[in-house]
Amino acid sequence: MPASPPDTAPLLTMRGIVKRFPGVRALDGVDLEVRAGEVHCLLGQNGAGKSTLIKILAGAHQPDEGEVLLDGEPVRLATPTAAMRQGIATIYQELDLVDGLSVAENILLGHERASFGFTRRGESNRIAADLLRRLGHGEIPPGTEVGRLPPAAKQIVSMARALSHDARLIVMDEPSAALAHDEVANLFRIIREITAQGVAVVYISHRLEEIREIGDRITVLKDGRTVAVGLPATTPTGRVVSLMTGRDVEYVFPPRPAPSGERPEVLRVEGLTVPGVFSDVSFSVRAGEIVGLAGLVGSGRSEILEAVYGARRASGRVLLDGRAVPPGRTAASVRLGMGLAPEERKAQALLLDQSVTRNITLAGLGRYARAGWMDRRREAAEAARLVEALDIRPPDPRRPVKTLSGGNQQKAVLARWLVEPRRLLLLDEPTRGVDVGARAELYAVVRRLADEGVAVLLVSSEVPEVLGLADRVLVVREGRIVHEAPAVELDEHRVLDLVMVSTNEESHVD
Amino acid sequence: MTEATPTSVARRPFLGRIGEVPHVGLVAALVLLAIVGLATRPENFATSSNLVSILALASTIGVITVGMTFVIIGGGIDLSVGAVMALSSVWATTLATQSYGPVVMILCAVLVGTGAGLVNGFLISYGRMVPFIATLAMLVAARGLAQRMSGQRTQLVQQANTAIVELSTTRVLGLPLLVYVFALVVALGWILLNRTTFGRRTYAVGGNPEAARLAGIDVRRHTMLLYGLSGLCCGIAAVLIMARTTTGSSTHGDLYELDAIAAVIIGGTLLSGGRGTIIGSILGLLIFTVITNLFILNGLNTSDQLIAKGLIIVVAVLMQRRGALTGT
Amino acid sequence: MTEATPTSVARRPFLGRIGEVPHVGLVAALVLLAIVGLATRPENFATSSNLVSILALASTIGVITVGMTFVIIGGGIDLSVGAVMALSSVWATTLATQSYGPVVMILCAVLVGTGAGLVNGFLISYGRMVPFIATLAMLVAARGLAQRMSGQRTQLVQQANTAIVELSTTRVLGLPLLVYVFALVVALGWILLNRTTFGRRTYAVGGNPEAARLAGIDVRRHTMLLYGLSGLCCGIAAVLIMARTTTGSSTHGDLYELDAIAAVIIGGTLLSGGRGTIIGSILGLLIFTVITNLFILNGLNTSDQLIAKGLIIVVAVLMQRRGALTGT
Amino acid sequence: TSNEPAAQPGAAAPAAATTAAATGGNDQPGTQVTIGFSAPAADHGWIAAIAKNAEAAAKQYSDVVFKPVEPTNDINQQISAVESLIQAKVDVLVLLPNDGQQLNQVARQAMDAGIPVVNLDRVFPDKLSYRTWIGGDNYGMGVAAGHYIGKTLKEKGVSNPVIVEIQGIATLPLTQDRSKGFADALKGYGFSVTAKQDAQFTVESGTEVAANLLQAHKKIDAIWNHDDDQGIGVLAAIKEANRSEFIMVGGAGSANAMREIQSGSGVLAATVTYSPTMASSAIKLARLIAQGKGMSDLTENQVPQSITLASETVTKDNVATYLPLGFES
Ligand SMILES: Nc1ncnc2c1ncn2[C@@H]1O[C@H](COP(=O)(O)OP(=O)(O)OP(=O)(O)O)[C@@H](O)[C@H]1O
Ligand SMILES: Nc1ncnc2c1ncn2[C@@H]1O[C@H](COP(=O)(O)OP(=O)(O)OP(=O)(O)O)[C@@H](O)[C@H]1O
Ligand SMILES: [Mg+2]
Ligand SMILES: [Mg+2]
Repeated sequence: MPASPPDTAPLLTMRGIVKRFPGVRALDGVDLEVRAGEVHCLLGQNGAGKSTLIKILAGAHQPDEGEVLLDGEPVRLATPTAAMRQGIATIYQELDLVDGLSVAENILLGHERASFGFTRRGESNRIAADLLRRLGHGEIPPGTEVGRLPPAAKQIVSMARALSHDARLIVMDEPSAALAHDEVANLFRIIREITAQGVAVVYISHRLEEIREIGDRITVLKDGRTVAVGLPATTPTGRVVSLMTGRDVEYVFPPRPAPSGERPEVLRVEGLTVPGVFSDVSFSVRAGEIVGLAGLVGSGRSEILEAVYGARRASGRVLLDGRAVPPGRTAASVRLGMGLAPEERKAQALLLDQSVTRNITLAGLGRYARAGWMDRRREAAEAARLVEALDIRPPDPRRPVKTLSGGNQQKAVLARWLVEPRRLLLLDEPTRGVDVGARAELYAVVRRLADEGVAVLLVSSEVPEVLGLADRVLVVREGRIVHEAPAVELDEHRVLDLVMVSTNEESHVD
Repeated sequence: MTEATPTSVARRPFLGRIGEVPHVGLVAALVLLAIVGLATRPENFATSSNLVSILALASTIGVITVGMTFVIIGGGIDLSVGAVMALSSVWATTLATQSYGPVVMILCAVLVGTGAGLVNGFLISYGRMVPFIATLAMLVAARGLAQRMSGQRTQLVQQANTAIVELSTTRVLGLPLLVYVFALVVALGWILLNRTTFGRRTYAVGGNPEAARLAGIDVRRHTMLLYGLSGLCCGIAAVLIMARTTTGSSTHGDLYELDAIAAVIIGGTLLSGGRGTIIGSILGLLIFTVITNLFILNGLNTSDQLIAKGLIIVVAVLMQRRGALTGT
Repeated sequence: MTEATPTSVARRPFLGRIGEVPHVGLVAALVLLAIVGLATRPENFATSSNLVSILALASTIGVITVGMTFVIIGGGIDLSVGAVMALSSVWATTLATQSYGPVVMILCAVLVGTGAGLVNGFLISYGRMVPFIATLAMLVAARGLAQRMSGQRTQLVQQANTAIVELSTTRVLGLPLLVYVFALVVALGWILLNRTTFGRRTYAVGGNPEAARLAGIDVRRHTMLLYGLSGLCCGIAAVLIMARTTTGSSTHGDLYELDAIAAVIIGGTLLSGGRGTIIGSILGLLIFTVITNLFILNGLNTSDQLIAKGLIIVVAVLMQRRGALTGT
Repeated sequence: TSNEPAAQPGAAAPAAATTAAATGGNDQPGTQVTIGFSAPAADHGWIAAIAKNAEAAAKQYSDVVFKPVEPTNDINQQISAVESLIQAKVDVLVLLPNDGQQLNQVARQAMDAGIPVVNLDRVFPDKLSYRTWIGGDNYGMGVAAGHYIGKTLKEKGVSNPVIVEIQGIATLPLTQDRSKGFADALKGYGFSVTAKQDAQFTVESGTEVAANLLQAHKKIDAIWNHDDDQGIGVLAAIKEANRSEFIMVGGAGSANAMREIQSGSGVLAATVTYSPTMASSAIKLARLIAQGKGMSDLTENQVPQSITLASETVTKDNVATYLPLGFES
């Protein structure tokens, strides 16, 4: 839909923004122009500087050079409060909620409803409930502690917080990364609602189809510079991708090899059950096969992976190469040749303060040691090789992993499990927050591993990804496997139907 | 989950855990201790005078525990509480201060405590010192200063100022006044923590300082105020210890920091900040006090007391079934 | 850009690290203290016997500090170190133990220390107790047990077993043997932390236990071993204190926990775990020991010592320009 | 000065030795009395001996119920402990306060409630707070040590001697009294204390302070160490530093110190007594007070208001007589 007429003065202009971090120039002269009432998409590879740019806009970082204009007036956004006063609200990429506070308190944090310092709790809860209802999630009780909510609900709370500011510009840094398909649709409904009221939205996502659906205009960043300002959202994907990556990458999946006879079964799962989460899950994965688990957020897929991996106690049997995997002991699983790339990389996978090298080699320390004694040269060489192989940027294995952008951190997590021919790789949302170029590389890596005989079990909330990468798909609903089929026999609509129980035909399956 | 709407699916995971009554373990531990008390010393334990005695004993450190709870929820720690209390008590009982009468003495104690707390806060917020070290330095320095001011002597509250001592000796409805002071501090602390923006922001500052900063909270100023609050509590505690012992002394409050921190943590507050309650801390403290009382009543010798205390702490905590405390 | 100059990108970050020489602040603080020592007591401070004396004083708690560094990097804390050392020293000097000769005494001290540490570790890993509380309980119980075993007496090392005392009196190249023991423990600790998989896992377990678990590390077992290691260090320290004081006593090691933790934190180890170095801890400890030495050389009285110590800690830490220590 | 230690034959448990102290029918069973007892935590040899002696003395009498409460170093807790004894309506209290001034109020409460208080060692400032005080002579202890050192150095003909003093806990009034007595006595010889540091009454603190002091003073003529418990540590540090150019005097009179003096192999030449037997005496006095009896050796009908033990100097010459009374630290 067309936004405000092109001749109106832009709501926001950022010009020549430069931001340096120790050793990195995160932004090297970025321009951005946003009009009232439009959805302006910010695109760029991992580490291009998108999050840094919007943090400057939010007053969380100070630019080293450049200026910010609002309604044509230069403004100084010295603190987050200053930015909020200017009507800029932000949903950050990393969840920025306080676990110990209630939903309502989180939503109103920093601008509480209070008289003489005493919070007006009734009013706060009412406001929060209204906002949540507007977001289609009236069922989240405003009084619950946020720490008890699953990630998707937290994302909703973050959004409610941004809406609570009566902003004229709302910045969303990868809001859809933690959301499932139906939730994204809901998000778009809200975005349309607020832009209709003249509020501008800056939208960041690595999912190009989303951009096409919701965006009005596009700005592309590459290596801290603007390479295209205000393109129409209808710009062909190929062109956008080549702007972002500097080369032509297709959003394509590597070809599936022709089935080569009977391959041995690597993983067999029988009657796996965790009461209240999933039950009676049975399936198998063969060497060289990629099996995808499709399902909604909360359907229990992560838990299935964790149980298979032995990180979570479950009843039932897990056999790897015919040998039983002891439950609740990850060390044994790793020794047997399993690897898990968990879904929340910061909380579950990374040692943020430590170097990329140490993060990569964490799971296989024994491989670089003799009688417990580390061979650091071999370790460094191996890490350097993997950094190069996965094109982790910047390509310095000694850098603390926390200074990498989200997508590059994800690659470091994957690299951890590529150190040696593995038997089974469990990937939970492996491309969350990963840019298009890197995705294609990751897909290629996964397929290459499969070709080398590794069995892969993949969880992804992006149905096209499951369909494109996996050989076989298991559909999970409410903790049960309700359907199984080769990927080529399914399409997106069919999978969505299956996961959402929209047909009576499927409800008798479980 | 039978309706076909997408939101119904999304609803399930949002329901939290049920049946998590707060502090149930602590109360159970207290009840158990009471049963032990009744069983071993039926004629002494449940007498009103013994219960009053427990409360009076808990008052001083109880007030400090309230301040400590704020500091720890706010992501810090305050090792200086005992020393700051000692310094406040000494300063308030110098001949010079005593010549102005009891009101000035109380004011002096409270101001000295708050001042020392703000210095802690300043070093931590603006000097970016680790709280452990900054308050350890304050511990050491405040004890030294207290010794110096008092010439290493115990300073008596003079006859003219016995109004202060009456906090301990005067009883209203059977309870000494200092128990009311304690109750008041707990009540005010509870209100501050649960019903004001200051309190709620304390959770944010301790639980996720970066999020608090991004929400526009002045994290540094808030941190500084938290230590000031802890210092204020030490000042009030100094008044209570002056009332109870009729003296100001550089030796007051030795190792109170350990007891207060232990009470707060047993009470379910996370040492890493962002979580905790005043009630839990007070229950934790009462457990310690009742243990001591039981030992006194039963006349255990020191070694056995210590061994028993260690075991009781372990049992109490294991009873608490730390659900909320640990991850994984 | 990527294809063009990948190496130039890689090189830049190295520049960022320059000027971040580790421990430069600590070394500067030590140098400053040395200058003060030379200025105030030129004839005493820089003598070899004084330096030996400083090292000998630092030895006991230094050994404990090595263990504490492991525990804190691993995300825990150990309040029981002083008490466990006391218990080990008492157990090793009972008449029964002494009758078996010095070797058995040393074995006994080391085993008791390690055992107590493993109990801590078990309560924390498998009992899921908060480390602060579990080791506090151990502190209390171990002191009680030590008092009970010794009958609250100071137990002398008998004539027959003076081999132990010789650790302190025999000198090799001018240094008493216990300094070599200290150096050996530091060296082994350094190697263990920096050159072995055990050390690597310690950083991982402290930095992000969930990530460590999912990477196939047995976090519980590792945590348990860390406390066992700390206990082992306490056992070794018990041998040293027996050598130095010629006694085993339940009063040994009073408040060592505070000193050891403070040394570790001043040395740059994060209390939250996942970061830190042995060298930093030892430098931190030496700062404390040199401060005490300077005070006594200059005949300062206790009060002034305390005040000065508080100030010096603040200055030392501010000098350290905690770059590495604080986030944000 | 009624308890003449030299008169008592003794075994390892000194309390047993005191049976002979007050004879003349006073030891015959009388009315049943409950004696409440409160003292600081027994984390120190001398205090431990106090607690043990008190208990042992009480056990001797079939008419005494001994009711000790949790020893503690926290004033606040000791106040609570004494309050609990008042509530329990004991007949008489024996109190060794952590600090006389701080416990004064609660002792006064006891007296007001009709419970006589026997004040042991650390004195209450208010005479209305106790019925009888019995304790050591801290000032006299310093004087004895000062005289011994002064005399010895004078005999050696030392001028401008380096005299080092290692105190106990500096904030205790008793420490200040000891130091004052020491300084006053030395003044008589024209000497003064060169350096003074306080330790914590523990072996380890003794070692640490002494090791540093030995570095600060390359030549020392005499050391007075206030407490024989920490003295073990002081001696260890001296041995480690391989120093022997001075004489050392101890304090309190532990068995260890006396054996050391007897052997004559080290620097420890003497110790000045501060005997924990006072606890046994205090229990006996408390019993007599509660039973309304006097001390049969004296003419008075009632127990005296205050009794100060003499501090005696134990040297190689008389150590054999004192050794049985030395407490095992
Ligand atoms: N606090 C920091 N310290 C040092 N470097 C940083 C910091 N924050 C970001 N960077 C660096 O700045 C560059 C831009 O990072 P930014 O997070 O803005 O990327 P992004 O475009 O948001 O990537 P992604 O799509 O992966 O989220 C990266 O090279 C990153 O490593
Ligand atoms: N914090 C939580 N507290 C309570 N239950 C939770 C929590 N998180 C998840 N669950 C429960 O665990 C089950 C699976 O949740 P989860 O969202 O991890 O599934 P998933 O299919 O792996 O989704 P995703 O695609 O996001 O990984 C659900 O039944 C949910 O109710
Ligand atoms: Mg980003
Ligand atoms: Mg999941």
